Amino acid sequence: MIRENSEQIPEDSPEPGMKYWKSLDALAETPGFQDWIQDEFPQGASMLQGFERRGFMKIMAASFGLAGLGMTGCRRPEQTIMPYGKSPEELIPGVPNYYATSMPSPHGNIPLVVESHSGRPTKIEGNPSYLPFGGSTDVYAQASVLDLYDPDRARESFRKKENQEGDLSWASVNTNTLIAEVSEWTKDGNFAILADRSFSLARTKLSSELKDKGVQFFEYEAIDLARPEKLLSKGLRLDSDGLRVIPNLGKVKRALSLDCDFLGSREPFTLANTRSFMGGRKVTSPGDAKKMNRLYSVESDMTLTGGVADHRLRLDPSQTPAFAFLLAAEVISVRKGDQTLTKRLKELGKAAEIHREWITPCVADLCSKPSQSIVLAGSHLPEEVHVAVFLINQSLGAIGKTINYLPTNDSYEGISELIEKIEANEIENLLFVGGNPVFLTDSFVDWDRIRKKLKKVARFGYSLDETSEFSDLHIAQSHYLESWDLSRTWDQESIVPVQPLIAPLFDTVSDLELLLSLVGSSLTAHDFVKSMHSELEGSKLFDDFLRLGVLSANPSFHSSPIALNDYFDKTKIQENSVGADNLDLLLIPDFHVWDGRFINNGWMHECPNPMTKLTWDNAILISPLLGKKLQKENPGIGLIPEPTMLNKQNQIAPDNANFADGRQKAPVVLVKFGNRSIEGPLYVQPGLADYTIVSSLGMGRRKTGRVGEGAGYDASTILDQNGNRMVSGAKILKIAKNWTYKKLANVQEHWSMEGRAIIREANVDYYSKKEDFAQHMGAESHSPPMWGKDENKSLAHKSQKTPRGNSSYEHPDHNYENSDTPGRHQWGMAIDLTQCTGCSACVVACQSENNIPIVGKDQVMRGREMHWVRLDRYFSSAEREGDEIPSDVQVSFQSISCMHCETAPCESVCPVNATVHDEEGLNAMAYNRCVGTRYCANNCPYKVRRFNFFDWNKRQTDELYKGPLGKKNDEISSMGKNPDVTVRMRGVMEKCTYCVQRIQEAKIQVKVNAQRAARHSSGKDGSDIEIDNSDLKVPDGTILPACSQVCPSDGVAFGDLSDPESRVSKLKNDPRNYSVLGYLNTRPRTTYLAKIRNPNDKMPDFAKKPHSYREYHDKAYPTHHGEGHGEKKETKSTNGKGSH
Amino acid sequence: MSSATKTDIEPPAVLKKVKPAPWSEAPLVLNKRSFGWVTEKICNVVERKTPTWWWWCFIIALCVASFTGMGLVYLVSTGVGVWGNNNPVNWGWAIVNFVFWIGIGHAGTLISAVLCLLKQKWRTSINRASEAMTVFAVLCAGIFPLFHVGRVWFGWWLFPIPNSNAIWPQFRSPLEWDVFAVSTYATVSILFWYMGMIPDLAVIRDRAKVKWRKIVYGIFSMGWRHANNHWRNFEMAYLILAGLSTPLVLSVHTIVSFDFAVANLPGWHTTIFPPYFVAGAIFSGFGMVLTLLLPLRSVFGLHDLITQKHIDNMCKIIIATGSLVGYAYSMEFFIAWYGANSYEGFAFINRAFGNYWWSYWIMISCNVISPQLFWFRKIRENTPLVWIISIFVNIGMWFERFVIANTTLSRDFLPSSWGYYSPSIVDIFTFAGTFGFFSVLFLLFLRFLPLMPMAEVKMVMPQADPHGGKH
Amino acid sequence: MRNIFPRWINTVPIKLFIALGMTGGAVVAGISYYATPKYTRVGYQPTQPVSYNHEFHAGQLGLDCRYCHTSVDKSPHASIPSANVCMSCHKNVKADSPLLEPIRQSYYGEDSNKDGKLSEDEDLNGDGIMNVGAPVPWVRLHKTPDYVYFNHAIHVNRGVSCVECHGRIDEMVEVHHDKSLSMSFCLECHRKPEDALRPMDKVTDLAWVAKHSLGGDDLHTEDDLDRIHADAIGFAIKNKWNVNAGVSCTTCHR
Amino acid sequence: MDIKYGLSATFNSAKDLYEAAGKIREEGFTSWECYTPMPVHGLDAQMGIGRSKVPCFTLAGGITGFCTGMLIVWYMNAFDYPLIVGGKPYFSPIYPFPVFYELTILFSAFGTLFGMFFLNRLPQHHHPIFEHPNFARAGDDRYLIVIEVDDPKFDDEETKAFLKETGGKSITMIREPA
Repeated sequence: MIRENSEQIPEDSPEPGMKYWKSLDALAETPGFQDWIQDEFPQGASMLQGFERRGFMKIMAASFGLAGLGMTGCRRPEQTIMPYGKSPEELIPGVPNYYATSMPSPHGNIPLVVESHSGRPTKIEGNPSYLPFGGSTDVYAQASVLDLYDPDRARESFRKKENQEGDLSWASVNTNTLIAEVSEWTKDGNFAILADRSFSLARTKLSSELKDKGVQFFEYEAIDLARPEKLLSKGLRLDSDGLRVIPNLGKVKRALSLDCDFLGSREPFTLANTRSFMGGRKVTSPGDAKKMNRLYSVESDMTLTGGVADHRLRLDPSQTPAFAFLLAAEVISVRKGDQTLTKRLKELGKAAEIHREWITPCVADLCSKPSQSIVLAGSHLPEEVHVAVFLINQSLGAIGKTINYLPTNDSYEGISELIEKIEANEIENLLFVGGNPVFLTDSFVDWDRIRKKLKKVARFGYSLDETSEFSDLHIAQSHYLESWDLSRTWDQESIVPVQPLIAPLFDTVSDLELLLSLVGSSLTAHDFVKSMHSELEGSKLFDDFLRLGVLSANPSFHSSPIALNDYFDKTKIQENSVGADNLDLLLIPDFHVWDGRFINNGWMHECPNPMTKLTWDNAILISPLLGKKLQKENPGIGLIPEPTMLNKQNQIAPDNANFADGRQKAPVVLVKFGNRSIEGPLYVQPGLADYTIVSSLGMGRRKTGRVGEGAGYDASTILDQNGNRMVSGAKILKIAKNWTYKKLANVQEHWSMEGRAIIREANVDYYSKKEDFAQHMGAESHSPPMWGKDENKSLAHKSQKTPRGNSSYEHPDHNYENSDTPGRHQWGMAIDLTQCTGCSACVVACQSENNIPIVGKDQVMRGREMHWVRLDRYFSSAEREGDEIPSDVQVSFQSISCMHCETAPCESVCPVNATVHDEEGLNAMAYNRCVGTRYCANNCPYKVRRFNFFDWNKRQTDELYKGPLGKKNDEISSMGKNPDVTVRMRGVMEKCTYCVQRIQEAKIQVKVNAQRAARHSSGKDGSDIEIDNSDLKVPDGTILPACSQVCPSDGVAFGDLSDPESRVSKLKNDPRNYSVLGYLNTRPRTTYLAKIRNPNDKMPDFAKKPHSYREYHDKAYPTHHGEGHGEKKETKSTNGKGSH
Repeated sequence: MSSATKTDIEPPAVLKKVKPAPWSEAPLVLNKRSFGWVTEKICNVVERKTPTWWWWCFIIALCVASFTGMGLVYLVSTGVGVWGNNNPVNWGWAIVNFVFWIGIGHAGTLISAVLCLLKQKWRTSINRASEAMTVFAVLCAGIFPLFHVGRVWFGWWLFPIPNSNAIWPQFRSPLEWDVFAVSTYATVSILFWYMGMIPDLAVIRDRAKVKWRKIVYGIFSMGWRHANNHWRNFEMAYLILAGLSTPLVLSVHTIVSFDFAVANLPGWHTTIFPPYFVAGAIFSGFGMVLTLLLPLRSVFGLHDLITQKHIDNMCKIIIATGSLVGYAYSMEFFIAWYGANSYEGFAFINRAFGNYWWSYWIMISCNVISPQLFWFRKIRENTPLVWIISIFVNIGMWFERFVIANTTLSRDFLPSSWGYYSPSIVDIFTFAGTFGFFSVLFLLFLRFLPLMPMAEVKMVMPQADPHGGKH
Repeated sequence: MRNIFPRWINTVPIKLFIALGMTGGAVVAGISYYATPKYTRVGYQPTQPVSYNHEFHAGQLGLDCRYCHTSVDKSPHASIPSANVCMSCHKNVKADSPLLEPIRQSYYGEDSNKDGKLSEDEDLNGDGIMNVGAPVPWVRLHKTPDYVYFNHAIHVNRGVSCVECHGRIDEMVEVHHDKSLSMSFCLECHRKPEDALRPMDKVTDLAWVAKHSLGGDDLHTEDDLDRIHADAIGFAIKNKWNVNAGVSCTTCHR
Repeated sequence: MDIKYGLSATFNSAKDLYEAAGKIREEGFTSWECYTPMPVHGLDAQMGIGRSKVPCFTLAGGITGFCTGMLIVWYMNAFDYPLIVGGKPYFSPIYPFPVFYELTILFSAFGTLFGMFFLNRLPQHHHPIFEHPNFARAGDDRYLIVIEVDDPKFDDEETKAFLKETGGKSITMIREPA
């Protein structure tokens, strides 16, 4: 905002000499650019206007007089791009365009619609035309746009130079020359390519062509999500290369997950799973509560799936097979399956007999709805388990109903074959395409030896990393938003395009372009894709394909039943038992960086891990039991804080980590397994299996950009060439004589709700008895009605007419009715807590839409993170000792952002009118009026206001304390900013605006259209046409705030409260609807729908009430303490207020 | 009084009959000093050659004051982030210091105004110095609310000044009220202080030997000439200003307490704050008065003017206000328990036993326990001890504000947003600097201005009685 | 003792008082005039690379504003025309006026002989494509701060004329900044939109003033009637179109 | 030639001055003045002067302050640009309380001080009385009575004698150099 004025650069000033601006001016001469001016973009010059006025447009002005054109121009790719249906035909300056494309990911391409402001991609959205995802995206897709503007990406290609001292430096080279050089290698037969996994049809085609040319093609993916499908088809002795599990959870009533985080980020297809499965948990009346699905989760880690689960069993991964076998045995016997097989499986599952009382009722429940049940196994589990699970689903009759098995046929050779061939001197020249194998496989490949055996090594990658350092040449890769490709989704239901929104910012090429030139084709990537598309069955116009963004293919699923009575005969019964000195070690892809590919992405680093709430780091997760043990054995470790008086008195729960000045002080330990080991900070994670250590891959990179430097620890040593991610027999050791510590940036110090009625939960049976239980919780259930005499009026009436406050003086209506400018809408939001899995996509979506700055680890540790959406995570447990950290926990998520209270406490304390209400019920925040007293933030009971303590948008995060002397941010990062949202300067407050920019745009559009329509109909000069309010109302569902648009389970509803038909109004009239801290009479416009759990009363861990409800009850009515599960309390709270 | 009984005039016949009880009040000026002595004593401080100790103190104070200067420059150039504030605790030391300094100020006004209205003659010898203290303390206080904002250069938006944005301040905000309360308080204190000084400045002017003194004091004494007509209007004005300052001084800390009381946070949102803050302010103010005057007394040998009686009275006021504050503390807990609001209840349990328990107990021991020692005459008469306790009072009162501000903010409604605050080095230096700033001003006051109102002191001396001591 | 000061000094204080009062007043007046947009913006008139004459084109020729500023009714931004818009006329009219050289440069680029075809020697960078020249660097005139989101489309479509913010462009030989465009300026209109509203087809008719339709009336002068009529029209439009110009922060600040 | 201002007599105690003042009043002098190191209680009555007028100025100031306070709040928050703030009323006489309260006090204080200045005709840095050789003592421990020449009853000799018998010492004529 004001930033701009401070550094406004006059048009005639010389360009600031940023390398890439120069290169742009050069690029401005390129044909495509010129073409584009001629054909595509007549009023290009006027772009300047639109841009220069936004904070981030300074740079344009800085480049030559027409930077605006120069920039926007060469941002545009050579070929015409067909806009998605939503967008106007031609590009109008200041009006964003939307283009359909897709994001390559390790689990298929994610269909996207990308918002582009005059050639600059700014915001990623899901493509609703792809039904399984229904327009939702995951956190990675949201963050991927930031990588495009990553200052540390490879801006050109490089040749390695090594001087006498042996320290290497990079000499920049023109990319095409390098490609030419590499394509020379293809001539002789000893050339190999090691590529990352891709679902690209184009690449498959090209790789086969390369194979024909004698080039050997290998693929490697550290977290290989295709592994289970290979194991399964091997186990089932099928002739297809793989048998892929495609769950169809919409129909599921009973689900059991065997260490399978199918709702979390580490398994494939989670967007579809979340959408369909959470769809089965939608509740609008006690009626459907009965139909609600039920989830059993048997897991070692505390996953998001476990958070959703109605019953959760903590089980160490090494014990899972036994459990699976016993489970299979049970199911098959109940379903009257093969006796001998059952017997055999029983033997194998002996070790799991201790869980008998859990398994029996669970199986009974699964089999009660056989064809509506499903069992899923985690991708890290061994072959036998996948086969066993197949048998279970088969005998449940789930196959073809709730689960489909898709035969896949893409065989490829892996890294071990590559190594063998190199050892055997069959390969001399190697090219890495994407990925980062040298880093990930360091533990089982002796790269130094390999290097000696190789003549020439080239690397095609997005940024200089470990693999580049291993190679002589680095060829710069384009971002997927700069590339053409033709690819598939995980379920192979759809074929999707990857089309560029922007010509390569720098001297880079896409993988497709690289391979094309390697096969010696003269086609451009675009033409190649176009030609491939034309060959596809059912393909019509290429332009339509691009416009729609998906082309459905009909994959054929595996259907024939398979009998494997003898399969388990050679499976041996493993007897290994776990213990403190024999821990199981589970490796998962890191939430922040997946397998390291997002290592330089600030949004991902700063988006808190939903379970641990850690940012900028990963930790070695251990169970509370193990934690207590360690603490007891080594008092000096300081892993768990000494119980305070308040803990002992059961006033508040003990923290699960030591916090020194808000910084988590975590002891760094050595975890030894066999001859390998990892070293990292410990973190006590409630809900973890007692003897399991969970560790994540991708952090602790040795060579990264500035952002990822020093983030986390490296756990890649756990990997082996078979892609196993489980190890047994691990031990925790001290690294040095005294304990060393690492400071972790944890954004939520306290894990307990302390019995406060913040998240309100009930079980199905209680809910069906007492629909409005949520209204009988919290202090407001004892207070006089919030709406005074209007308590029973309609929502629409309340939202417009009920004056705020109740004093005798004249109050403004909500909608300013007595003013000249009455509000036409009354905006509000309803969030269904039952639907939230904690995927955190909303956090990053909001960050991307609203130009929310990254503050860096140090500032997060100081409690200054800027996220407008805060995803609160609470654990609750059965009754526990005051100072005990529970092991078996229920997890509840709640996304908190500005509630737009009708009687907002923040407003009345602002001395300068910087935050006031508008006539449509928005709590407006005028940044340019704010002086920064921070009083509003203090007085906000929800603590949703964020203060710009520094010039986050201007200074580098490590230079903040140098003030004016600190280095400025690389301007490229500001190119991705949303021009419709002010870039805030230091010293001002900010917070969620309900995406007011989207609201205003929609309102303006509606008005303009109404006016034009009316005029055309009248045909006169327009002074006589009539336009009434209804014409000017925005139709429900037109406006989607970023958080609600991204949500995979449609948990966030936004709309007009004055319209009783709007979705949000309907939800707010649901009896489950309640306001957080309602008793303060802040009248928040964002309200929550209480969470419903669906436990099975036959299960051993069944509790009549959710733990959080019990905690609330015990705190609120100490006299009935301990009746949490009792019948008596039932009656107590049913007769509502007054009785207490 | 002792001197009066000596006069040889016959008492009127009435008194013969009535036989008044023997009047044994300790005299306010000991050793039957003459007017001349008083004038000499007080003017001498200003007129004599600057003592070396003054220079030393002055230089040291100046250095300390520069901390504030540097701190603020860094703050403004870099951002509020250089302080320790974070998201749950958006107000850190800055506001604590503000309330602390404002509180200090109150004793001055109280002594000169309230005691004046209550006809407490003993106030005369201490009111000038304590008024000076008030003015300087308020100046120190003003620094913090001004500079704690994110964009100081827009500070003027808090004043109702017409502008091309056509937008105005928001008068429902306690911070806006502060703007008016504090600026009024500063202005009125200065007026009151200066007006009281005019006759004394005239005296110094009349005694001045050097040209520049004649001119400077001449200008500032406005040509005062001790005429009865002057005295008449002067006394009336003085009385009225006293009458105005009394409600003012009460309102100022009331309004400052609104900063907390008007907010809705547990531990802040209480009606007890205004009286409790005012009591606290007077408490800390008298602590500061003692801290300043006891050294002055011995340095300038003012034992005849600042007598044990004065010290006793101030100690007693400290006991009284200290106990009031203690009562407020306990009452807060009672209300929290009685109100049965779980958030409120926790806020106070957390205050005493939570993450900031230490600050709470420092506060209790300094504010509630230590003043109780003043019940014993022995302690009141032991000047060094009184001085030490007075310092404890100051420390305690600073911690009171710290406790109120931070314990509440660090753990409020939603446990998910609980946090912890600790000051940064910049916080600490900026605050330390204000003591230097205060000392600089006070030293200048000692050097160039009459540290006691001569006329008023003379008025309470027996010689002033036009009826030669007839009662 | 003697007087320290001469007798005349007794009148000094009052004189001082008056003098200070006057300077204070002067300073305030000065600031509120010289330091506010009324002064800092109005009258700004940079020299443009091409001395385009609005008075001639918009005034005498009567070109509609939207002919060049094409996106004004579709987008937040009223675009500045690119070379081909100018050339659509100036290919024939004043085809070789030296004043238009920059435009031609930008339009023809490599096609130096203007035959619309690219010959070998014309193709400077040898890409076989006819490249256009460097665009014309027009100098920006009207600019709101970047935290203000002014949307041209909504104003133009809802009957607010260009003239309200830009003045009589059709009378400016070289365009200058005519209105202050300060927040108070915007609020003025948003509080009383009826003063600015006019029929849709009159929006780009900068000269338009509401003419009264009644016959001569000795009770009123023509001007009075016009004024009354203008108000009447404004109010009529406001009510018919349901115009509701917001005055809350969110209207302009995001 | 010097200008005569008046005759001054010095007294050593408040008591003497007080009694002398009484005598001079009875004698019917009108333009005369006492100079004392501090206010002498009851002297006004003794000299026959009434109560001070300062309070009127205070009242005026107070009323102005109160109105200003109320007006700015009403104008700025309720009239010129009414905004919805926390759902509170645009205007009520309650929330501006601190504002008009403080302004009332501020303006009264100004009224008082400047009222005092005005009534005492201050600042007046030049005055004949300063020519009195021993004026400095008047601020210290001596009491002066000055009968001015422009008093109708004034006569060099008689007044001098009269002052003597009131008990005044070192009677001197104050002269101001022209």
